[in-house]
Amino acid sequence: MISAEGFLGTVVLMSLLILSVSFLLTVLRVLKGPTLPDRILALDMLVAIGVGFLAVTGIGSGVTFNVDIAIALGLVGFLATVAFARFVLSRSKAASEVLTEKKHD
Amino acid sequence: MAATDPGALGAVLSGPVASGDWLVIAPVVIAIAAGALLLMLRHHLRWQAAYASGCLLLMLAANAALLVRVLSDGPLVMTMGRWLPPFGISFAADALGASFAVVATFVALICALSSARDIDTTGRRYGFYPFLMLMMAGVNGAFLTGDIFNLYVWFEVFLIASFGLLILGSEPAQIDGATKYGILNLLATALFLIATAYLYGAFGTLNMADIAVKAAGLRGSAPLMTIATLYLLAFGMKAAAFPVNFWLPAAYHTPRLVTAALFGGLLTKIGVYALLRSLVMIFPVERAALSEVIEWVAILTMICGVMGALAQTDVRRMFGFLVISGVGIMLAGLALGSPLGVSGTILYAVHSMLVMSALYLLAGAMREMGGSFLLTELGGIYRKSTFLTAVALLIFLAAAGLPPGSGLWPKVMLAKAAIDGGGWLLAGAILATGFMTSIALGRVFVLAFWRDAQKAGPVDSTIKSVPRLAIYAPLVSLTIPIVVLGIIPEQFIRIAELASAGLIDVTAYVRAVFPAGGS
Amino acid sequence: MRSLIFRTAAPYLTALMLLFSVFVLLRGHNEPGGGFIGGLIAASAFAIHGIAYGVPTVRRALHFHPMAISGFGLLLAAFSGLVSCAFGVPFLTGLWISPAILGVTVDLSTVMLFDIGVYFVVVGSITSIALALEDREEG
Amino acid sequence: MGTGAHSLTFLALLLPFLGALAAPLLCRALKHNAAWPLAAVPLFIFLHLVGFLEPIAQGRPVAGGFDWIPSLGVRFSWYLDGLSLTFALLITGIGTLIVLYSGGYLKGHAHQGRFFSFILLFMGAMLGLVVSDSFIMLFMFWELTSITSFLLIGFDHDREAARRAALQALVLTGMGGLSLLAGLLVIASITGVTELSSLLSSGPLVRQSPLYLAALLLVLGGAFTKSAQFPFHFWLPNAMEAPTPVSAYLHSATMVKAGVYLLMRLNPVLGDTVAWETLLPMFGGVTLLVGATLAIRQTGLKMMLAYTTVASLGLLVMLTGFGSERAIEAAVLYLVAHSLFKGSLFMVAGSIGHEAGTRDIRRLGGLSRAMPITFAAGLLAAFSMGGLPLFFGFVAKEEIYAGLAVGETWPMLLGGVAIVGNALMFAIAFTVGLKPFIGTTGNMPKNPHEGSLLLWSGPLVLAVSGLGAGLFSGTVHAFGSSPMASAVVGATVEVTASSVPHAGLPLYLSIATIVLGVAAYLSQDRLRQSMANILAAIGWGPDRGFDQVMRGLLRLSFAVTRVVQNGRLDIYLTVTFVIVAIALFVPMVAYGELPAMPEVPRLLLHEWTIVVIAVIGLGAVLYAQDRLTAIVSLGIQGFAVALLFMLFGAPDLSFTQFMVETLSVVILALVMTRLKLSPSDHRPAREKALDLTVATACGAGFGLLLLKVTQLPFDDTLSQFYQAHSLALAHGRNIVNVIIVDFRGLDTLGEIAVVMVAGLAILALIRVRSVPAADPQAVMEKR
Amino acid sequence: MIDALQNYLAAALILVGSTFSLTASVGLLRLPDLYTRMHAASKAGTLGSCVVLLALAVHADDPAISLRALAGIVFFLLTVPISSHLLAKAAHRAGYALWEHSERDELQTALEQEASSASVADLRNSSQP
Amino acid sequence: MSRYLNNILLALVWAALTGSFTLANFVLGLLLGRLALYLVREQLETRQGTYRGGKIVSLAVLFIKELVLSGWRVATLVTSPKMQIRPGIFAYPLSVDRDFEITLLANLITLTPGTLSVDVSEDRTTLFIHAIDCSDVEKNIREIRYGFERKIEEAFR
Amino acid sequence: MEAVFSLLVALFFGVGIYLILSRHVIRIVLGIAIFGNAVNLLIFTSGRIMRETAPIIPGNLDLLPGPAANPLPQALILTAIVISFSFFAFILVLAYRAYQEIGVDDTIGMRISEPRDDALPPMGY
Ligand code: NA
Ligand code: NA
Repeated sequence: MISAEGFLGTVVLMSLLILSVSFLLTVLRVLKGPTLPDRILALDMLVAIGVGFLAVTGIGSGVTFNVDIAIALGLVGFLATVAFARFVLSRSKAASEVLTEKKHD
Repeated sequence: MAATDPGALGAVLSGPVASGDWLVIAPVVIAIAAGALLLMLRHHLRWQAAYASGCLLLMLAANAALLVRVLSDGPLVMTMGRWLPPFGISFAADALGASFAVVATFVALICALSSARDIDTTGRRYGFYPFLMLMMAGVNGAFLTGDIFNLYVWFEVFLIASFGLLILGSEPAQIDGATKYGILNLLATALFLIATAYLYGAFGTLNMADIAVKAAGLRGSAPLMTIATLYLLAFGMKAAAFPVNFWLPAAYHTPRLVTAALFGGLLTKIGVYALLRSLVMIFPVERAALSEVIEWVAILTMICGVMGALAQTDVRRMFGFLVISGVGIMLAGLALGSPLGVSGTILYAVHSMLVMSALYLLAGAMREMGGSFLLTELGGIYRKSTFLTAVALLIFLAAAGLPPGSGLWPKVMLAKAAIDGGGWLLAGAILATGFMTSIALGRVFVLAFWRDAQKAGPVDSTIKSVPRLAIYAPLVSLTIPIVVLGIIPEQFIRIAELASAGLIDVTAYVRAVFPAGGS
Repeated sequence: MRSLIFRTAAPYLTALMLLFSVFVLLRGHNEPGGGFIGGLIAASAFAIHGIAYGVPTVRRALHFHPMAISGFGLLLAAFSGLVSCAFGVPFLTGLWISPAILGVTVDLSTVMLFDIGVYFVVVGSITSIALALEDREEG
Repeated sequence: MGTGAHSLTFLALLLPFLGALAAPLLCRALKHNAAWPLAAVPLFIFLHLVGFLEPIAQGRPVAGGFDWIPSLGVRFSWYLDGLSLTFALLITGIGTLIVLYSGGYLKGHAHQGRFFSFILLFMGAMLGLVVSDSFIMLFMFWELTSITSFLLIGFDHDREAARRAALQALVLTGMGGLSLLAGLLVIASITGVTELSSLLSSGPLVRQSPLYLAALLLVLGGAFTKSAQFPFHFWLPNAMEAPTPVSAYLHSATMVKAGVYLLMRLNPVLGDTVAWETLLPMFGGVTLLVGATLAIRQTGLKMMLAYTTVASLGLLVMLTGFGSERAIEAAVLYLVAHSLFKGSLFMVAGSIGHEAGTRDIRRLGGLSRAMPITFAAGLLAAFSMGGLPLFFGFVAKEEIYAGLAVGETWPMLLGGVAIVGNALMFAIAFTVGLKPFIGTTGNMPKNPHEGSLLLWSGPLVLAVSGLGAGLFSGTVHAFGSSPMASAVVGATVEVTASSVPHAGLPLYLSIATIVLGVAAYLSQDRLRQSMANILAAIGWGPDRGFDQVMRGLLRLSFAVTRVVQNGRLDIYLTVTFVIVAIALFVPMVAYGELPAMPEVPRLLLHEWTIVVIAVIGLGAVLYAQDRLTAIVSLGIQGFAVALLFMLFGAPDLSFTQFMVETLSVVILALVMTRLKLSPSDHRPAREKALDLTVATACGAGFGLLLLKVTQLPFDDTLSQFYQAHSLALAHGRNIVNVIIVDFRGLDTLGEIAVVMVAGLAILALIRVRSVPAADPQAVMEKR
Repeated sequence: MIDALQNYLAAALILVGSTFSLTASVGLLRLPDLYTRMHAASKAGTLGSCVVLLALAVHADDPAISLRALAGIVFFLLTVPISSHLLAKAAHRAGYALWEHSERDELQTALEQEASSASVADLRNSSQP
Repeated sequence: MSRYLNNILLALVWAALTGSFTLANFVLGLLLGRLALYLVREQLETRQGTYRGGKIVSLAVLFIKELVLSGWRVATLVTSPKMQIRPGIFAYPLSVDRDFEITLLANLITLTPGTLSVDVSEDRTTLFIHAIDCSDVEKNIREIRYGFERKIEEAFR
Repeated sequence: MEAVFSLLVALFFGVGIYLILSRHVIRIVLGIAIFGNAVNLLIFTSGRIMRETAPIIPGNLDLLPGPAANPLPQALILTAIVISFSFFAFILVLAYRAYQEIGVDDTIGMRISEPRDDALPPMGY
């Protein structure tokens, strides 16, 4: 039987892999869009996965300060999404542009 | 290297510093504090000019005292945070840095004084004086620091401040010029940082004295040639050397004239300073290997600069190109690398700081008297003001390297150094550049001063009428040292020679930074 | 941005983020963080507040112009370096005192003062940029 | 030499400059009568110099000076031997008369004071030039004469012709000055000597140097432009745009002689070589002929004189380069004679123009009654210029022919040239000095009468001096000609020529000259016409060539500048990065600084994933079809970099990178709201390929260099130090932060200064508006 | 013993959390429109991160760290719904339509009513003076 | 919400962040919280409300339960081979009327299974909710009405 | 590991430079951002790479327990990041203002300070 630490280590590596896959899938959504809010949502999701990633690496390395980075990341991720939402909203005033945007996508 | 035992503090921390040593950091601290305070008092428009001028005067005094001290006692070093070099950041003033700092601060002081008439309320409210002070913090820091990464930081400080000064006014031409200036200069400092990253990767240290000492040991294994070439490119860009001089003519004619004067006087010279510091002091062997390249760069810079000047209708743009041709002349000394050549470059830089600022201030005066910046429209200034004409003539003579102006001596030194070193082409280019400069400026004199006024009726209504003293006082204050340097240059040349000797033989510099015997 | 939900939550979020920013600032010497990151978080807080309630609200709340705050920060940082002048040590030397406040020994230092200066500079500048950009948006 | 005289000489050299400063003030107070006190300046110097005649005649040159720029080995030093003393006496003596004459000539002129200033400045420069011992001083004063003559020629700056002439003079003599400087530097480089007095005793060092020819050509470049040798002669006649006193002074007695002075001065050093004895006579001879024939073509008195000056300068150069003692003696004598008669004739011509309102020979006549004293002066000067016996001009001409008539082909040819030239000059001499005064009264705009004492004293004194010097040639030889010739030759020479004719080949040649000259005088109208026809047929001259060259230079500069500074940021950037690529690869390859092949790196799978995500982010930014996708993709790569920092032990970096990347994207989004940018990249494929190549090269270069650097052993002393002392001495556990705020706190201070200024600059950028409510569309339309 | 328990619990939570994240990203890819994707992102995603943070809280020896991790969870739960709401609202306002097979859009209906009454009001206002 | 309560809450958050519940640190937290609240003073709701601790805990428990369920359901939904969904936006008539309560409700709804608050009407009477399963609107409304909304009313009235 | 990072640095530089070269103001701005990241990675790599161990002394120790990542490049990068962020923001706003004032988003159209139709200088005297 492997030790608890060893088990945890394996799990950490495994979950890092899982999170990496999530990363890749989310990046795919960023690239695919098709609309701007989709991309923003995916970026937001990327941040969320990033928080998880930070937490997992924190557990893996025994380095505890990752929590704060995770919190900060959550907060700025929030800011980014809010700003983008703001952007989407203000763009709606120029409705024509939305259409051209969609046409390009 | 210092012991790593935390108990042996003597080996880790420097001893107490004499209050006189603070001179080396004083200019920068004064400038930063003054800039910060001016920013906080941004809306108290009335006292800004006086306050900024007072602080610049204080900085000038500190720099002058520093220079005196450096000249008598050799390089002055303070390592911040009481750490021993190379662990802390050293400020190390030698004759080169201190003398450049003095002249640059003097130029800035004059510009601050003349800004009283050139900078409007909006300009003040949106930070002309904080920009000015922070730019001087950057400039002084660049001249005085002994740490290459710290040099980068000061480069960025004066660069961002120069951005601020450049866009103050937001005219389309300014914005356009600033875009080109901004992106290209950003690249130049990025290249500087990149080269420094490689340097750090190879040397593991950032203290310039330390690097200079270690370079000898690494020659052969580390890619020092490539790193030195990168520095040449980065600083060459900052100095506006051909063919990476684009940013200068794109921008220098767009801001307020005080700003242009400041830029024309200082910015490229910092590039030249950094070239001297990096290539002559740190990479002498690599500089010698690159000397032929530098020689061609110098020649092309001179020629393209002065041809650009000849091609212009707008005097401000012409002066911008003259700044470039001056840079070419300064690069000549770098290409030669001989003591005479390097001291010629140093003296030329001092001359250029004074004269190029004076030229831009003169352009402002010309516009006020002649109603335009364009050679096609200017005229009748001689008739309006004999005094301004006389001052202009002196400045033009200095810029063309003719007696009794300041340009003569460095040009003679450089031409002599070139001929002594067999650089015929270089000598020819230096002289030809002087000649073509005299044509360009002779044309300005003929067309703008001698020729009759070209425009009938009232001139451009946007031109404020200002008391003549406000025009003359800054110009005269710049012209006096220009003529003094032209007539009794001995002290200046001696300082330039000391500075060049200190660069070429780094022993004194290194000993000042590492008094205990070094790393 | 006109959303009841956002506007109701924004002040609390802002206050929380400000608190967090100070926390990040103060712990920077021993763990990741410091004045710069703290300042960025605080500026983000003001940005969120600005997006929710508009720029004038934030300007009123701050009382001083953000750039004045930034200038104050720089002055503070420079001053923290100058303290060493009085002790005959070079510029920017870290000087420490440990007074007891409320029965707890608190380490105070010029280094911390310096970091606080950094914090203010960043808060001021970034907030100023964000507000100026937002201002344009409204107009 | 006592210190008293020493400092007095220095004062004498300084005095004209002080006088120049005082002139405007004096003029304001005394009007034109300021000429009297101002004339005292050159007079004083003249008298002071006269005191040196005796010792110098005895072969004891006067030298003095003091250290000026010791670090460059430059002394402010003067050296007076026969050559320089004679020049100095001419400069100050004629200068005195010119100052007086100017008082009369420019009486009532609004800027007379300024004029006096310029004249005195010029005098000071000229005096300095001829007495300078050190090379640099010589060059400095040389350039000062160019500058002051620029001011004098352009004195009537309202006229375009005057401005053009001034600029022309500046350009040509300025170019010559630089050539001279180069020549002097080369000589200094050869000999290690920077003073003329030492150079003169340096022996054949320069002649034997491989650099001799370079030095010679450079010096000649200076001398020929200054002394208006063909093909640089044209600036001199154009300089007649200046007021007559200037012409009289600059172009006959002083400025143009500077070149001759230089040649004479350096004859002992550079002379006695084939090059010297070919180039000088050749250029001099051509100049003599060109000057003389062009003089005949002129109708204006001043222009005639100007061209004869060109001719005379040619003659002097020819003689100086001839290579015999006799020819040098002739040159010396002719130089003195020329200064006297030409100065006088110029002033006569000026007086005529001043009184009659015209200087056109076709309109002048019968002035003898109205202007008897001027007539006398003109006639006397013409006699001297014509080379009639008893006059000093005769002495000179005799010596010329004596010098040239040595019976070989080359001298014979030059002798012929001299005869033709002299004959034509003879004709001009009387055309100016005689013709306007005799015959029927011409059709003149003004009613002429004799001018004031100020106007006629100068020409008369000079003309009489020409006669006096001829009559007392022995004394002149003893104190002037012989010491001067000795100085030029570099050995003691005794000049013996006399103004009394005695039989011999020279006399016959003189007579032939006079006969030819009389013939030319009588048929001058026809000659003038035919010359005019010939010149019209040629249609081009160096004078027009000057304009063409200037315009060509401007056009060329314009064209070059359009290419190298074409105003397009994309080209600037491309060039910059091409150079970056070159700067990376050339030294790396040339100096063998390429890295070794790296071993296959061992990364963990999730690390690879992050790397891949970074790469995907980069690719996404590149291929993004619209800018918003690009911005979001930018976020991806920034995010990946932050995670990389996290994974490789840099939590602070990761922290900051997260924050900064997010804020960057936020700011981008905020700004984007207002930008309506075209999303697609419509560069032509060729350009894309170029950009791709450049970008790839730069990227590869940076990467290879980085690999090379990281393959070196690393000196981690600094990091060890920080790790060891962070907690113990700086009381911080986060070493990165301790470095930021303590070990390298100054960097951070600068960094936050950048942040602050950036904030302020952005504020200014957004808030300050040039035009209210700038609408891009409106701006577009405005353009 | 406690340590081992902590480790196992943490390991389980980590696995659960990362699996949630994975499903969220799968959902993000598979769901048909923005609004449905938001369900995946704002729930499974948040949950994933929170659970992993919880794992950190469980694993940490220092209670301070655990507390901070919990604070992080709270922060997360506070911010995520708001940003989701804002994005959904903005997207809807900006005219990004629902998936074509959606059942209904009562917000759209309400907005259209509002718009028509507003235009009536506009007419009234303009006719008044 | 009371300003003092806010301040104390912030001080508690501070203590949690710093991981130190000493008096000095708590006082510092109070001071910093005061400062932070001062900066947002104008936007804080001033209306006084009551708080029932027990009900708040009950609300929290309900929320955590719903959250986990929500995650699970979405997880199974998106991983099922055939996604059978019938999404849509429906209008939810609010019975709570205070901003704080509306916000809390909306956020809780967003975090729970299959629902997402899109907008609140201008007159604050209607909440527009996007549901992933919109086949039975009445059921959805009922679940919220008797779930979160009632708990909120109980906790804060 | 340095090899991978060198490759990554090369890629970052290449993409950044390609974008900077591509005439469109916004692409240039994006390029500058990527270029900045490239420089940061360059500094990071030049200080040599070390996996996972941060240079932070744990609370219960007086010295680092073992080898840790090189802290100095990290500090340098922090300074550089802050600076490049400031410049990025400035350039971005500058581009925005350029678009407002000049009305073009393409460097070819940015010809106010150096106009396309510059005239020859006056030829007379
Ligand atoms: Na400059
Ligand atoms: Na930090």
